[in-house]
Amino acid sequence: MKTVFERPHSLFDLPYPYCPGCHHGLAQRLIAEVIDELSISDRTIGVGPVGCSVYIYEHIDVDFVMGAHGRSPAIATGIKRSRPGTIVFSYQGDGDIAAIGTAEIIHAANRGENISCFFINNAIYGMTGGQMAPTSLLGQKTQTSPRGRKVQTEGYPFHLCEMLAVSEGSAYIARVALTNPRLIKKAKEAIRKAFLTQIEEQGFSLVEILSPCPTNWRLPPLEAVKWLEEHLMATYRIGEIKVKEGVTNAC
Amino acid sequence: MKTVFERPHSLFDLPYPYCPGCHHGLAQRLIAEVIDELSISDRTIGVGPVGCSVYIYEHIDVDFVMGAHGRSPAIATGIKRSRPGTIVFSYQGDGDIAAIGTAEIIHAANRGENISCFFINNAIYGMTGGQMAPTSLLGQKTQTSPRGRKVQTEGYPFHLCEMLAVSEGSAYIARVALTNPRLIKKAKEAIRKAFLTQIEEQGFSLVEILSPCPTNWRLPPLEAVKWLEEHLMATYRIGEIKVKEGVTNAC
Amino acid sequence: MNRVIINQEYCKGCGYCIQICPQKVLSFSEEFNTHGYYPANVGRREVCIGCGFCAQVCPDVAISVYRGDEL
Amino acid sequence: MNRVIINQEYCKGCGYCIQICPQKVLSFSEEFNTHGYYPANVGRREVCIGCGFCAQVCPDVAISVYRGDEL
Amino acid sequence: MHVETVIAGFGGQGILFLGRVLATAGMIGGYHVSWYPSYGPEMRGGTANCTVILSDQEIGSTISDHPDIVVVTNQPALLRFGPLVKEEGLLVINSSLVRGTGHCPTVEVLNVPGNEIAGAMVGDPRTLNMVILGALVAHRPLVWEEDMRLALEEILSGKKRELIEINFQALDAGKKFIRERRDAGVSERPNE
Amino acid sequence: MHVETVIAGFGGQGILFLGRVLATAGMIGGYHVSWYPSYGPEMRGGTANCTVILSDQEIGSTISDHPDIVVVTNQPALLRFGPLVKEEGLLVINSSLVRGTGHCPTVEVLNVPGNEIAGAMVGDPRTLNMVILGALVAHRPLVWEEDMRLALEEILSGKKRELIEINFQALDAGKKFIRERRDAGVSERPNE
Amino acid sequence: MKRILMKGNEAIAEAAVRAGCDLYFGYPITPQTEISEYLSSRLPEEGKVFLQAESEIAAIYMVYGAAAVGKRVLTSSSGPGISLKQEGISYLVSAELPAVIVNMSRGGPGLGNIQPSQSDYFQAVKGGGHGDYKTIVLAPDGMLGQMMEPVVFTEPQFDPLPPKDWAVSGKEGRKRRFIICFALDPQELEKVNQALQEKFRAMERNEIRYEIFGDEHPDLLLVGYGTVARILKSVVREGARKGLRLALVRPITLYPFPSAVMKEKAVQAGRVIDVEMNHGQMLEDVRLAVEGRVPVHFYGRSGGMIPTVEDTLQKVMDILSREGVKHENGI
Amino acid sequence: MKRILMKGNEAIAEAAVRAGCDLYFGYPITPQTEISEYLSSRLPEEGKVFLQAESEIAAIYMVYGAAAVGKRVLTSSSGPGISLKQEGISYLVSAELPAVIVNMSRGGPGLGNIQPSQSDYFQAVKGGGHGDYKTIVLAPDGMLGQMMEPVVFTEPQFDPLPPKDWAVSGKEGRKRRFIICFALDPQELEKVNQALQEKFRAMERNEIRYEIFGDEHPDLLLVGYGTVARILKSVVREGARKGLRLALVRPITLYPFPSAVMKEKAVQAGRVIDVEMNHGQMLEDVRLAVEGRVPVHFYGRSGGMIPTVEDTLQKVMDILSREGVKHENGI
Ligand SMILES: Cc1ncc(C[n+]2csc(CCOP(=O)(O)OP(=O)(O)O)c2C)c(N)n1
Ligand SMILES: Cc1ncc(C[n+]2csc(CCOP(=O)(O)OP(=O)(O)O)c2C)c(N)n1
Ligand code: SF4
Ligand code: SF4
Ligand code: SF4
Ligand code: SF4
Ligand code: SF4
Ligand code: SF4
Ligand SMILES: [Mg+2]
Ligand SMILES: [Mg+2]
Repeated sequence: MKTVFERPHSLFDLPYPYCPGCHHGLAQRLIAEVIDELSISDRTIGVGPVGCSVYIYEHIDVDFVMGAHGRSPAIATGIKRSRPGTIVFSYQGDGDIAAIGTAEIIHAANRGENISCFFINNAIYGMTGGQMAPTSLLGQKTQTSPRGRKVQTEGYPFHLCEMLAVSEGSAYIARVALTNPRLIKKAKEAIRKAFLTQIEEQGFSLVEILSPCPTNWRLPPLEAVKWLEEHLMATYRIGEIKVKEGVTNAC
Repeated sequence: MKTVFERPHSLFDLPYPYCPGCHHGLAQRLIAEVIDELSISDRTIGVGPVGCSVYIYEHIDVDFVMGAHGRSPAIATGIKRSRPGTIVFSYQGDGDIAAIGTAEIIHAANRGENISCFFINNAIYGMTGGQMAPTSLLGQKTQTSPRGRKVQTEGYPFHLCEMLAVSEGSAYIARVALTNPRLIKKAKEAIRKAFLTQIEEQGFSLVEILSPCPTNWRLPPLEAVKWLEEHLMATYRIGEIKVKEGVTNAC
Repeated sequence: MNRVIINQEYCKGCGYCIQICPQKVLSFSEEFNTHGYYPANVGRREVCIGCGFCAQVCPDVAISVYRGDEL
Repeated sequence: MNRVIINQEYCKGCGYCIQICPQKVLSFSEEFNTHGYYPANVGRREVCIGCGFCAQVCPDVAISVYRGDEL
Repeated sequence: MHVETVIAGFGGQGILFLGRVLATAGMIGGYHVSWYPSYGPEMRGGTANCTVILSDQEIGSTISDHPDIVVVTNQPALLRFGPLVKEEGLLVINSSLVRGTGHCPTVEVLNVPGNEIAGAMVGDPRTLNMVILGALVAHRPLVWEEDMRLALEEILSGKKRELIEINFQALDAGKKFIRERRDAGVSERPNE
Repeated sequence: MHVETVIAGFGGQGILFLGRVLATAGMIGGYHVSWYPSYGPEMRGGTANCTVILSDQEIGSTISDHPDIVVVTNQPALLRFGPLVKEEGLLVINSSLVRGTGHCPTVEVLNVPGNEIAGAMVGDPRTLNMVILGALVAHRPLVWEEDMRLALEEILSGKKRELIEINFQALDAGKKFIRERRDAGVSERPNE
Repeated sequence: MKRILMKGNEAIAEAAVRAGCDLYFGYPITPQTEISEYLSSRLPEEGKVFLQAESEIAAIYMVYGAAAVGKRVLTSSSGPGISLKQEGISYLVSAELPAVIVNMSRGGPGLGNIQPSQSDYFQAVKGGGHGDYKTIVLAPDGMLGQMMEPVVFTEPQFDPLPPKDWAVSGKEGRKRRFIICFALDPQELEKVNQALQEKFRAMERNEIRYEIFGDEHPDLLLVGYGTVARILKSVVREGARKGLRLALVRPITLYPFPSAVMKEKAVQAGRVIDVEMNHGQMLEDVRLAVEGRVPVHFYGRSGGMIPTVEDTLQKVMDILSREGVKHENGI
Repeated sequence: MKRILMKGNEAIAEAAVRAGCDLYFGYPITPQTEISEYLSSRLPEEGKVFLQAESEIAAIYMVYGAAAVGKRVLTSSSGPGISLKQEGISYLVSAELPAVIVNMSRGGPGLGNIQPSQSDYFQAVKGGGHGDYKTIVLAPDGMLGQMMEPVVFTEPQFDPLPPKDWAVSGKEGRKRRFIICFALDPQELEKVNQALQEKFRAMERNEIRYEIFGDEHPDLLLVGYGTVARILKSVVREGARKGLRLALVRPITLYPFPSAVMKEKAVQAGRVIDVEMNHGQMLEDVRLAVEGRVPVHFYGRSGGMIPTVEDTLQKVMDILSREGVKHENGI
């Protein structure tokens, strides 16, 4: 009998603590699959954020360092500079990476820091219960934008990838979504490319993963996914945003 | 007898504390001139940084708030939200705005905060004695890049304007230099446009002013200006980088 | 026959697998699990084509899929 | 005649004005000021065309320029 | 009077709301009251619980090590909170979802098939919480029935007004269940 | 011995370097020494100054309220530091740039036309600082001449080696000035 | 007056609105996010400003800006977020700008957890930022934040305030003003600092607040603030029932600290137990107050654990019997 | 051994290199920038890592990362920059990661100035970040930073270190490891905190350092650290010349604080004067140590002003004469 799908080796056989329909678990599974396929679990160090993803260290079977809200790129820098032979990745939410951690991610990218960052953009602060994120959409109602996000007061949805792409230090930048098997396959390819960019020492890589937060969007999972496809993907175009010359095309 | 040039009204008749050949004084003079010409000195509030420019509050005759290193855009936001009728500007060095203050400037721009920022890029930390700045050039020797800035370890010269231009909240972004009367005139126009953008409530405006730091570049003033023209202007192209629709063309 | 196994204790009843399945193999269980969720159930296993879509989209990695005639 | 006035105590002798002057009106003073700088001097004031370039480029706002025949 | 009640169950079962109605009714009735949730990271799943204290004295601690009453609406809640009930305290069990009564020998047990009542009698499974509250207060009059109604009106003001009626019905259904059972002569006994 | 010296002048005059050579020479000579700069923001202009203490005891405070010796190389420095010299202390003045001696009645004054000597005798105006130091040490032997040379060699090692010779010359020029003046019978007196 | 059942966080937010809060800047963090959430809808209703900042640092400097123009401005946070604000707090004091900061404190250090705790006492009271400074630190009664209790809002009564002749606004019609936070000359800065010290001394004279509760002739003085004080009141009552003579001093201001009354009561009682939800921070101020005159005992829980009445009473009885104090029923 | 005239900042940097510093992360700030500058050329020479971070916060978290993989790592800053690191310091303690942080302290609060000061004592010793934590705080002798003095480097002698069986590195050949800084369950977090407290108690047992100087039977005990201690030594010597019997206790560790010896010496002398370059911070620890047994006087300067020998001696004589202590030459 042929195995079509099984839990990846590097993903512990544990239930996730996430809400029904949340894509955090799916994203983490893809990372674990790529780690398996590239056979790098022995030399990979993950850096965890604060946010719903804080639990990632319980699920992926690699060494982990859990730090402070927004500072993973700095922590990852400290690790990578200490042990250039390791594969270092961070896993961060939109509040983490695009609000409090803005300076750290931008300068890690600008230094061409040879790390990979996975950025779960659910357009909201999940863990703290649904406040507006820099990536929240115009009109989106959240706990701290009860009348919907307005340009006049809260400004525009934040395009981190496009900003990082400006920097010469960034080598690979992509935005993906996980709402169907085809996109999941593409997303996995992007995650793989991010790791390969690092393995081949091409510089900084980042994959933004659009993700639903059914709980704080106050939508049932299937409707959340629909909202993601209709609205989030309209504001945040998926695709490869930057592939610096030299970055491998092999997948 | 016709006055060809006199100290602007809003610039106190005081000697500057800057080094010979430093353009901080020149930039501040232009700001004062524009304040005079727009007749806004009565409702303007300046926000000072930490850096050689810390002395600006002693020189321009408007209300001033001096704050912490890098945080002027947040302070300016606090002021502007409190008193939307005032004209609020910050004046910041490259260390201030492009290193420690990265998150603050990026999010002020992204919110479309209706303020004007003047960014003196001298590719070095002036006040603290010549350490590498994010904007230092490749190969540039500084106190903390004694062998010259290297991509491998310190990454790339930082293009703040281009990054801010990505954000929908920024309305007017320009880069200027002050090395001859023609460029000085253009620079003044840019400063004027920045203020007008604010007066007309079009959103965030920023003017980057390339500036020599003869002392820490360890060059006599005239050579420093030459280096600026040959090297700094090659990495940082001057010109208007973003003029959002609606921003006035009147100068 | 192909085999789809759903870990009923991992499943949170999001319904993604049910929606994606081209063969309408899956449906919600009538019973909730110990966490209070109504998990997905492999109802019409005989029509499963072993495409693995259900497993791919499951955010809780609750599904395994095997293809083969041996069973 | 045009008039160029340099505040010798504000001037720091950077030389920008001297270099930019199309008429070579300006030169360094032989005497330093109380801050130890050798300030610029209006040497050949008679050839000044009152273009104001010197004042424009002076980072220390040490120069005023007036144009006119009255003087 | 000083009664400490812990209410525990699944996140989605309206546990915190149940506590809030009880506390508000107590406040309206003139008691000192407090409501204290267990708050964890916002992830769903797992149990939710809160502590409600009604007292005629100023309330000191608002948590309870040994509550007078424990209400559990699912199995994990019983396992975790059942053993804490005071000796001779009251354990209210949503018997629709909970099997057994845990190991609480000297405790009075009140079994209420909440989900069934909510589904069958009220017609909305989400009213489970009010069914249980109705039953609890019918069995042990902690607060006045009228005050519970006032509490619901206060809490569900504004846009949520329309939900008041169904919640009333659920409270009634819970009460009715207790009354009928009492009339039928079923008495609760310490768990044998 | 315990001598506290304050050296002050323009930023570009090599004031801190002068102090460093003096302190290093003192260290080589076996003294306890300290060198303490006034450090402000890095902007140029205004005065620079440093305090050098040479002592045969452990040094406590490294700043000096009433220095034994004050060296001033420009006018503002005289105004600020002149008045601080201890009674009967020594005031060394770069008379090329400084007019008058301030108001320091009971102080010995040593006038050294530093810029002229540096320009004319040494041929490099930047050696003003070593001229002054040479004169100071010739007048008041705080450290051994040989130790000053060793100090210069230690400080100007590496890429700056080539500068050693001209600094030697400047020290000598300062010394020569004092010797000649002494031979000419000019003696320093407290300022009248 | 109407009693409303309200979460502590919401009550704080509503109180701020009623006290005339003009602006709020903050960044989400549990367990205080309801303050932001409440104000995000409430302040705009009043024509006031709510803005979620990109970080706690940005928030505190937005506060700095708003305070500089003389507005009433609030921020709130918890644990890690308050640590990030330390630089800004030091700057606010240095520039003498008024602002209100709420720390709904949680378990630390590090990310810790989100349960109630009192382990930021040192940070708040001694000054976690750089430089010699103090801020008035209030410790409200009780289990704030997530808890609901009946709340009554009274109409706030304000004394007329002195004119804000220091605030910037654009210099229209007057000489220009500036707000600074430095003095490069040491003599200057020392003067600035001495003036600040004067202000702190004035706070110590005028702002001390505390509550005394329990027996007038206690055999043991209990000391605790906030949540702990609530529990200690139960201990005092429970103790009285057992015949124990206990009293409580509850500091309401942690800075300025009610040292004098603490010492007086402690000496009267002959012994003290300080109870905190940390490993002994206010303990230092209690010991400083008591100056070695009587023994000071300590009972602390941490990480979100809350001392129970039962356990605390046990500690109390242990101390009394160890020190040979007899109570009415005899031990 | 060769004596070299060196700035304090450079001496610290060179000492770090000799002690095996693997990485340095920092952000420029006066008066400590020479540490960065020196290491920016020195560390790469040794094949080690120097990196200027984009901010003090980034720097402290780079330190956190490097410490997590078991490297010897250093950062340095001053005043405002140290305040910004408070969150990170709390995290380092929580995750039990070792690191060295240098605060070349300057005048505060706010931007203050760049002159030497001791006004960050509370921040360093009590813990300016959130949560119950302590760090070993060393106060080296003297006027550090900008000053030059002869320096002698001895070859450092290391005891063999225990294996770093907690450091992450990639799990090659072993079970995976992780570094965490939180415990969401209160019971868990309390245990974590209790373990930390154990560690702090061990520090208090093993790490206290101090120096005693001066008269064996003093009439007045002087207390001061760092720069002030240098001055106080001159005061002791100068005083002896005038017939005054003075002694100095110089804490070398500010935490753990040498309370026992302080108390012993204070009681012996009958009175204490604490001298600081601030408005009275260590003063609290001195008073806690002395427990009210003898009077504790205070003399403080701030903002970069340094107490002079002359003025301090005057204070000393005032105290002695006010308290009626006669010295050999009679007053
Ligand atoms: C310094 C600091 N500020 C705030 C918080 C509170 N906090 C925890 S997670 C989080 C953000 C969560 O949002 P996001 O990063 O988008 O992750 P998500 O939960 O949505 O996956 C915040 C603000 C914190 N832990 N530390
Ligand atoms: C939080 C903090 N970190 C560091 C400093 C030290 N500091 C003062 S000015 C400055 C940077 C100066 O460089 P820049 O902003 O480029 O201004 P410039 O002097 O070159 O005009 C730094 C790092 C500080 N004052 N506060
Ligand atoms: S709160 Fe949102 S992001 Fe967090 S686990 Fe739930 S769905 Fe996912
Ligand atoms: S150090 Fe540089 S930036 Fe500062 S005043 Fe001098 S030249 Fe200007
Ligand atoms: S493998 Fe394909 S056909 Fe079979 S259940 Fe899953 S989705 Fe349906
Ligand atoms: S996708 Fe997974 S979690 Fe969702 S219903 Fe199917 S099996 Fe359950
Ligand atoms: S005005 Fe023109 S011509 Fe006259 S001195 Fe100035 S630059 Fe020369
Ligand atoms: S440009 Fe100004 S400062 Fe420079 S030399 Fe001319 S007058 Fe002097
Ligand atoms: Mg998010
Ligand atoms: Mg700069």
